[in-house]
Amino acid sequence: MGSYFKPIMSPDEAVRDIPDGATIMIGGFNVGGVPYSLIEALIRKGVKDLTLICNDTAYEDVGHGKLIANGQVRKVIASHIGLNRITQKLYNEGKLEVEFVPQGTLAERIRAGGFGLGGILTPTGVGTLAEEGKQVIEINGRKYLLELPLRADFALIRARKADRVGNLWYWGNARNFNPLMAAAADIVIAEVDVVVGIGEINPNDVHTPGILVDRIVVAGGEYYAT
Amino acid sequence: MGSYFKPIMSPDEAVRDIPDGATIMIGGFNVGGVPYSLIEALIRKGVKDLTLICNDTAYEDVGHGKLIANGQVRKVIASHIGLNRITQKLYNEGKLEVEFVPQGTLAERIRAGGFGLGGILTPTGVGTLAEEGKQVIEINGRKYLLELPLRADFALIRARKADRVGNLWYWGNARNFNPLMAAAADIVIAEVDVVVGIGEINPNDVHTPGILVDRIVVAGGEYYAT
Amino acid sequence: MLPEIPKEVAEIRIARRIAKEFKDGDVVNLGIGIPSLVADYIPKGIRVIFQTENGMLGMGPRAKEGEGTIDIIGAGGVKVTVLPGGSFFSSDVSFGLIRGGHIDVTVLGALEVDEEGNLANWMIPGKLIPGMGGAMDLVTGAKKVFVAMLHTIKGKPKIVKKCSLPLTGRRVVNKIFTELAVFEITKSGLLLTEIAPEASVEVIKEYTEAEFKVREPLGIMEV
Amino acid sequence: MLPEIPKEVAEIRIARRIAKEFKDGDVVNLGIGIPSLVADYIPKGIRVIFQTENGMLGMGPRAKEGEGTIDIIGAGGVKVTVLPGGSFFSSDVSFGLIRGGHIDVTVLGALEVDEEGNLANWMIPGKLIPGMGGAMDLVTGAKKVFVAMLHTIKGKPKIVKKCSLPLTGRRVVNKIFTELAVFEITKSGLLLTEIAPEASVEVIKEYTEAEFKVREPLGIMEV
Repeated sequence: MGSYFKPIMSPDEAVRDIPDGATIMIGGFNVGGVPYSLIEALIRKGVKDLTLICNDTAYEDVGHGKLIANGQVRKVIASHIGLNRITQKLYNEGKLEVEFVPQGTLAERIRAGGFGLGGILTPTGVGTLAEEGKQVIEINGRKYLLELPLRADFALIRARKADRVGNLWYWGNARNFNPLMAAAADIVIAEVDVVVGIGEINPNDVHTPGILVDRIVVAGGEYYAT
Repeated sequence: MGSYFKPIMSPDEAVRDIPDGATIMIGGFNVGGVPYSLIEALIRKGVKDLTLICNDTAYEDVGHGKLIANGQVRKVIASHIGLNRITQKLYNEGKLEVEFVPQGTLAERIRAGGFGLGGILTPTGVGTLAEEGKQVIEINGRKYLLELPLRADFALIRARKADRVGNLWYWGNARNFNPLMAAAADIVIAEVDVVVGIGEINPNDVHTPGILVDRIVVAGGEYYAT
Repeated sequence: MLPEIPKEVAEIRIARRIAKEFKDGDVVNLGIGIPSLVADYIPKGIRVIFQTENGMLGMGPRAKEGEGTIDIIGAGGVKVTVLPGGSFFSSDVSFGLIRGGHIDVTVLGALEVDEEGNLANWMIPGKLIPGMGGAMDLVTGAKKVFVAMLHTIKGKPKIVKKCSLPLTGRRVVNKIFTELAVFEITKSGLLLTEIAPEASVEVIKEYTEAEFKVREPLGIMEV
Repeated sequence: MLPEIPKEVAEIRIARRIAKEFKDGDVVNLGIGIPSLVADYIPKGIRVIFQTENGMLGMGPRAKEGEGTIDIIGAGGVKVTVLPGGSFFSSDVSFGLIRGGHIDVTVLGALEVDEEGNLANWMIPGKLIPGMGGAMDLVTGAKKVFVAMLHTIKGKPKIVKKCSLPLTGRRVVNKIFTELAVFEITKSGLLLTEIAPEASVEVIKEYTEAEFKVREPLGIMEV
């Protein structure tokens, strides 16, 4: 990834090269594990026509839900949009494209994208609308959907701790999609609460190896007040 | 898995119900992460016609390599057998069936078996002998092998620590295949160095959730002298 | 005539009844709505391990007012606690556990369930399309799928001959729990196994569109 | 005539030459044999992160005699150390990193390499079938594949027109390093980029079965 130590940047500096039309993975499930400071920087930057890959679209006034409310997003690939009224509204009006992916399938597709698999076969969604447009493969009499990898230009993720070589450690179920996205994007920007010394994260308990991380941003406290 | 607290057994007690002809996953890579005490119990028990799923067959006088030298094994599914001269000899003489699987593919096949996937597509092995007998699927002009899940009747794995609900924590790269196998067998027996109190393994750093583990065995020190 | 049972009473009755299904050590995933109430009624002495699909085993009670963190939440977004022996993991592991058959029971709400055990609970075309979230994985992978729902909606049966809404899963439901009845879905169709004290087989027939057989002897739900 | 270079000198020369290829922060996986020597010759100021396929990043030097543990070993089974900033993970993650293009360079030995960049290094039919281990994944997934090997075996070329042994991977090799020469595999075939001071292009031609072009100006290997 170019350098042994990872640069620590401000949120604005870290997202500066994200262009209009970029595909961005954003970590999180509901309010947990969302890189709030990086999203605020994207809003300040006003970048447009984004494709978001994320579990859900949070709420219209929370996290990456605000990017949608702000009209910066062209397409969303997610498992759930039900809590963000504006996502639902724009989708119903045909102003936002939404690709629904079952949550477990979304996790596997991102993992496949990051880990060099050409796809995975899942029984999830067989015989439902999730089957539409997909190859069905039968193995030993059971049907599976062939699901293809997902990758992004950028991944914005959130962890509790980083060290200077980019190793990450997550806390609670804020971990969710973040470690998967860390492997599946060209540029990975990790927002963390604290940067610790090298060796302070036990090598047995590193959740994301530093070689996957390109930039580190220390979270602004105000976004975590709730 | 039937009970909230997991029973702590002797090695002999833990393997008592493993029948002749069973398919067994055994954790480890070379000398690391091998459940030595459980293997010694299998040797004492004299169970026969086993199918082993393991990364390699260790050495003829070390770990599960001894099961092969002892004539207890009918078939091996592994990525490497080169360090165990008896595996190689029996294989060349047609007395032992060996299915070679690239190591990364072996890991994914076991993970697929444990995690309910019908298979995975990998670019590994395309255009080589590893392609034989497999479905080749082309996606966006690149070829992939469809690799099918592996499961076993029993998994014998090794960790550093367990707690009484079966949570496991591994040390070093002795982790290797052990966490994958923990999900992919009907009965999972974990050999550990120490059983700690519930809560002593940080919930953020549990490497294998206890719900996957059926029996706990405390390792006999003599097998770890090297 | 449909017995009048206040909604809150009905919901608690369903949750309490389902809570009796578990045995010690069961791993259970609860959906939002009525299913989420089940956790409050687990009988003493039974230790159920609750999983949340966002990556936790050993979910404990809600965090106290003013405590808790957004980094430990239930699937509905509520701040919760983790019990000793619990663990956190990423979404691929969480759904690996779900799809891989390592979850004993999932309890889910429903818009419709039918005779074959088909379940519809994720969208109403042209009206409400929240997305399937983790529901399709849960119904596919959990060892048992329990539906927890009110018997009718605006007086109309929710247990139908054939689901009209887009399915969450085909032939996936094992049991249905309402405030009026408990059904099992068997190979030969729907089987009524218990009825509420206020109900009769005739009333259940009136408010259940699907055909069903009646177990002999028929149980009476404890309420 | 093949220049006489003692095996040990040849091996160290190859390792030292390859070690100059890396830049700060590169993630490198070393195979057993000559490749494993590369770690000893990394230039000062360049921090290379070594991965072992059994689940470690940040592999350090061998453990001292009498120290170390079988729980931290290199891919060849030798007890090693972990450097600060290193990490351990399971085999699916390890090969996910490999297959997913997160490893910058893998250095592997070879039985044969050919003009197209095909590599054979895992079996000799009827004679030696150790298995492919992680080699097929490494050649498929690493961003660059370097071959480190002696130029000939018993005087016979190992760089051939077409591999005769079963392949480890097709069109996967980027560079070949021997004690006599460095080749790049380009779209238009093999390109000789450096030769050892003892060698000449004629000697390389004599002991290389494959066709190759010669870069102008041709480099001289530092030895």
